[in-house]
Amino acid sequence: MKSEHTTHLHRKTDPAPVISFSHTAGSRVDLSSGKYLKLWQGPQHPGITGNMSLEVTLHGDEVVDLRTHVGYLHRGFEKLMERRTYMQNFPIVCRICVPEPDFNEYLYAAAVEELAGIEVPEKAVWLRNLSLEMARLTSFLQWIGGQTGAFGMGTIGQWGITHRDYILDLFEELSGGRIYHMYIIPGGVRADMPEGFPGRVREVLNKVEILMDDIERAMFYNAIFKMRAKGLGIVPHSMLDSFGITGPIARAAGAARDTRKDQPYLLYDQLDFKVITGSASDAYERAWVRFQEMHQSISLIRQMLDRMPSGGAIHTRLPNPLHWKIPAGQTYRRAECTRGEYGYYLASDGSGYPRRVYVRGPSYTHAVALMETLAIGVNIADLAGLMVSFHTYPPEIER
Amino acid sequence: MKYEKIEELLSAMWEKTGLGRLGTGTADSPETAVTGAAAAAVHQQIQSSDLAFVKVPADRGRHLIMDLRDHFGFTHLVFLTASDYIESGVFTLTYMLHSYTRHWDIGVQIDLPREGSTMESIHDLWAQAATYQRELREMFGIDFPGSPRIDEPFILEGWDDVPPMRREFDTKEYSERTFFPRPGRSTNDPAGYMRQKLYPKE
Amino acid sequence: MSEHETNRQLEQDSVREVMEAMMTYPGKADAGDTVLFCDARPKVEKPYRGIIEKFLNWARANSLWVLGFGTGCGAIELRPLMTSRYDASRFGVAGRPTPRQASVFIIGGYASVKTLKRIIRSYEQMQNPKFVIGLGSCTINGGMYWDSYNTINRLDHYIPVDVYVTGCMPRPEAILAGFVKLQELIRAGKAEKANEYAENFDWYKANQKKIIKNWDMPDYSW
Amino acid sequence: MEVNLPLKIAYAALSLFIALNYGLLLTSTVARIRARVQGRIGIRIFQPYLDIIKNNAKRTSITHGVMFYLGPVFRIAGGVGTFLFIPMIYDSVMFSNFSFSGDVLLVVYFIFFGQLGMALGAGEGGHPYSAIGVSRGLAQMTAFEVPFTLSIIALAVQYNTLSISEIVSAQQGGIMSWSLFTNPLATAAAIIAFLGMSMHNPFSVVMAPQEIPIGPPTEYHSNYLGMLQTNRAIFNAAKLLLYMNLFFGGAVNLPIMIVKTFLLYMINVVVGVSFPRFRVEQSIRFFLGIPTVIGLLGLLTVIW
Repeated sequence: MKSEHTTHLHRKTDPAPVISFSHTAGSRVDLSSGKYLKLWQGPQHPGITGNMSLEVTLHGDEVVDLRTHVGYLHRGFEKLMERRTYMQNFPIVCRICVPEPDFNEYLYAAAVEELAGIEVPEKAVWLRNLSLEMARLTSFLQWIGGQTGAFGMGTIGQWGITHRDYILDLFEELSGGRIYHMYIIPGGVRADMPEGFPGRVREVLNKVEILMDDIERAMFYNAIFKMRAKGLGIVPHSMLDSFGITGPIARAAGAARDTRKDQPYLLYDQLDFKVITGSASDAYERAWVRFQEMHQSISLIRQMLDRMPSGGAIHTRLPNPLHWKIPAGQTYRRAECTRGEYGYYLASDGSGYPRRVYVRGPSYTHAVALMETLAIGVNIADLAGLMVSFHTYPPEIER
Repeated sequence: MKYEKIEELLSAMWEKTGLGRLGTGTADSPETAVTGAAAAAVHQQIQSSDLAFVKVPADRGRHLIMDLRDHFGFTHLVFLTASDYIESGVFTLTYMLHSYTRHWDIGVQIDLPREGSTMESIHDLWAQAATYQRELREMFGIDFPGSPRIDEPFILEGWDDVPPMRREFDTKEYSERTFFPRPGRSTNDPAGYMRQKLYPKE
Repeated sequence: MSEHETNRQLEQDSVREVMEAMMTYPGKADAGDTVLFCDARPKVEKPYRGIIEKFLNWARANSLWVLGFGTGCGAIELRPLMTSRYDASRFGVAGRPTPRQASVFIIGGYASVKTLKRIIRSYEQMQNPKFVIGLGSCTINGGMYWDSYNTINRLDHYIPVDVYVTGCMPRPEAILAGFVKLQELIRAGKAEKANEYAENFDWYKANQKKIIKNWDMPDYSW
Repeated sequence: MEVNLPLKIAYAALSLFIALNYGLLLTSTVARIRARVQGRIGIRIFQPYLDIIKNNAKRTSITHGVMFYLGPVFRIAGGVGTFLFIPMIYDSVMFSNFSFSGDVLLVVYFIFFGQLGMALGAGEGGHPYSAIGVSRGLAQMTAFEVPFTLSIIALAVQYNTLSISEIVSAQQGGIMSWSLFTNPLATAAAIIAFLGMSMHNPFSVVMAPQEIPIGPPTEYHSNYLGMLQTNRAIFNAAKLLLYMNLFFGGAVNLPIMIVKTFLLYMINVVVGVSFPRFRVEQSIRFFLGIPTVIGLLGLLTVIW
């Protein structure tokens, strides 16, 4: 079918048409009727994740229309990376997603290495995988506080953030950075493990496991938490493909989609784990899937610590970064981050600067299209819980 | 249908779309010309065993994407983005499609003229496509007629300059003109600067 | 401070014209025009003298209510700040969800233009005396995003900043040190930036208007 | 014991002062206890004083109209009024405030008077979060009013009096004569209602920061907020005193009063740190369910 090029010329005055997916698009309620109340949840709002805003239209306590507004964190990364050399780009990519920067570092490095044909030494691959799993654990520990806090249980948030801090100490020991590690560099990693590092990692893992037993009792067996979270924001299986849903949301809906299994990168084909899926596909199920993945991530870290080669190079010799040119080409690398599929599309034109870097964050679709659709009919009190159950991070939406 | 390698799937795809038949080229030569109807505008590039890029004319793009989604199982729209090749005067749209059955990716690429560029909307195929198209409209100025809320600002607010992701837009110059750069910050071309730092003799 | 003065002199006239032009719009203007709300001129509130002001400053310094607005990536370190590792509540620091009740505004890192509009509005809704802590090198000179088209370079051209905490990102210890420094300033009676904002209102407004093209705020149903 | 009115007023002012400080210290103590549960040290013990001073020391404050002024005034009038008619110490000249026969009804009225005034003021504040918070608060209040009033009626029937002092004096012979043991059902219903009254989790949706930042007082700032904080301290103390008097045999001196009220308040804290919060309709359903039944049973056991 060919598009009518005549209709859209003076379309600016017409209202946006309704599409079949998102109920909100184009469906306007008239505030003048007095039956509705329009709220802005965010950007200055404790119940919002990060710095974004939901334009909520209420009828009583029920949401009848919701628009997601992003862009408060837009830094123009993709533009900035076009005017920085490949080596200059490496320290800024981790800023794209604040809570787990390592995935950005890994994906950027992997894409550059694929185009430049660089081989990564064995030890560096192990260290990369280790840091990715530790980042997953930190991100989940932060999320679990948000999930319970959205339902008014601040205690678990305090516990989770505190234990996340122990892992951040490990990161600091490993890479020198607390939040932004800048550890995974094209060609390898920046530093080897310090002396006695695996033992300290094991201690922290034991602490986290003890905490998680407490959380399991206090959160998942809590009657009121069940009352709030069960049946909230059910994602039907039919929506998965048409909304591009990935990660724990898709797995909680019963789809065994995990990039670590489907297209194994790094060492995931040698490690022993299985894809965790749920069935109920509501907020409680998503939380439960993520909780199981925390356990899984702990076991993965332990496996890696057991089988990690002791010695070996951690970095290959790169060409002189001053005039390091990447041969022309384009590629797309993806990884499974805590929220779903995280991907980097890198196009090189043979110069010393990347031609185009596109960052595909899972929150992009979860926070906008999915949120705008699933929030319809939800009680305003549950909006924060629904938002957190999608585990969205605004920085990766607008980059 | 069972495809051993992504090349077979691509050839079957070319057959189905009638855009031409795959030539004698094989996977090891990255660019394999496609003989047939629209040979000029059509070619494919096999990046790896599970990733390939195909380029088709703009008016056939939506056809191809629907074929891939409905007949070849590429049901997941990974992303939709554009890259600006100003020297050849085109925007290259990239629709990255993923197949959960085979775990292959195919990037459908479409060249659009840089001025007055318009593309058919796929917001009715995937819900999140409308968001991608809003972003492209805002960041590149590419129009997608019929896409919902396409003219609402998505990320920027009160932006009255050229769309920032176009290559003719100089972000450094804009930043120095608009915001107040703190004096004392000097920026250098990294290559030249580091060269005179590291190898002053040369 | 000299460029400060000169800039102010330069901007004075243009701002007057702009404001007079705005005064002709009745009430809330259409999209693209400026809303009068954001130009309500604050008054300079003279502090008391002597022991009274010292006592009040002591109380203010020991009860810092932070506005819960995570404007940038610095917000991620504010959560550890309030948890058991670095328990900022020992210093009288507490979060507050509404700008009316908050007294400290932490600008967490880079501020994009879209956020800056909200920052300014929240800042103007806070009550005098109010204090601003600029977090991270992004608020000082743009930091990593010094050449970005969407993030400001210097925060102190748009709202007055009491304390800068350097780093990307600043560690919680550094933020605590920033709080302690702010408390010292308040006790010494040097943290009168709210009055400075009122005095240099035209200069600040001119800088804000330079990048924020339209001021129309989202339409509430109240 | 006949005391002339000025002296009585002076005594009332003294007990009000004591109650204010006690409430403030109780607030910070409880905050510290909650912080320990979370692994923190928590706020300083005199932090509430500093907050009140700071809020009153704000130099600017904006208003939204007359009712916006009157909201906090009603609130604090409700708090003080509640307190002034509850005997703090049983059978003491100084600390039995203006307790008279029939003060139970007055106190029950005063407990909700403040909330209504607050509703008016917050409504005029104009912020949508205030409006939502007020509607939730009033709805939840009406809900927990039912079991609370049922248990009050049960006590009134049981001791056939409407004077708190007489109810206390009726409980004086030993611990087994407390209403807690003479009428456990009414006590249980009242304690559950107490959780809702003091708006801790799981009944804190009125001020839920995650959904509607701090609800009704969203627009209240500087000295209005100071007034509200003052009232909160007094009101807490007043509620605790009321419960202590009605169900736990009152107190014959200050230490006993402090111990009893503190333990009573700890019920809130223990429940509050370990539960998330109900949605408003969930909490209404909860209050109109089991607690109401318990209250009815308590009433019936008294009648028959």
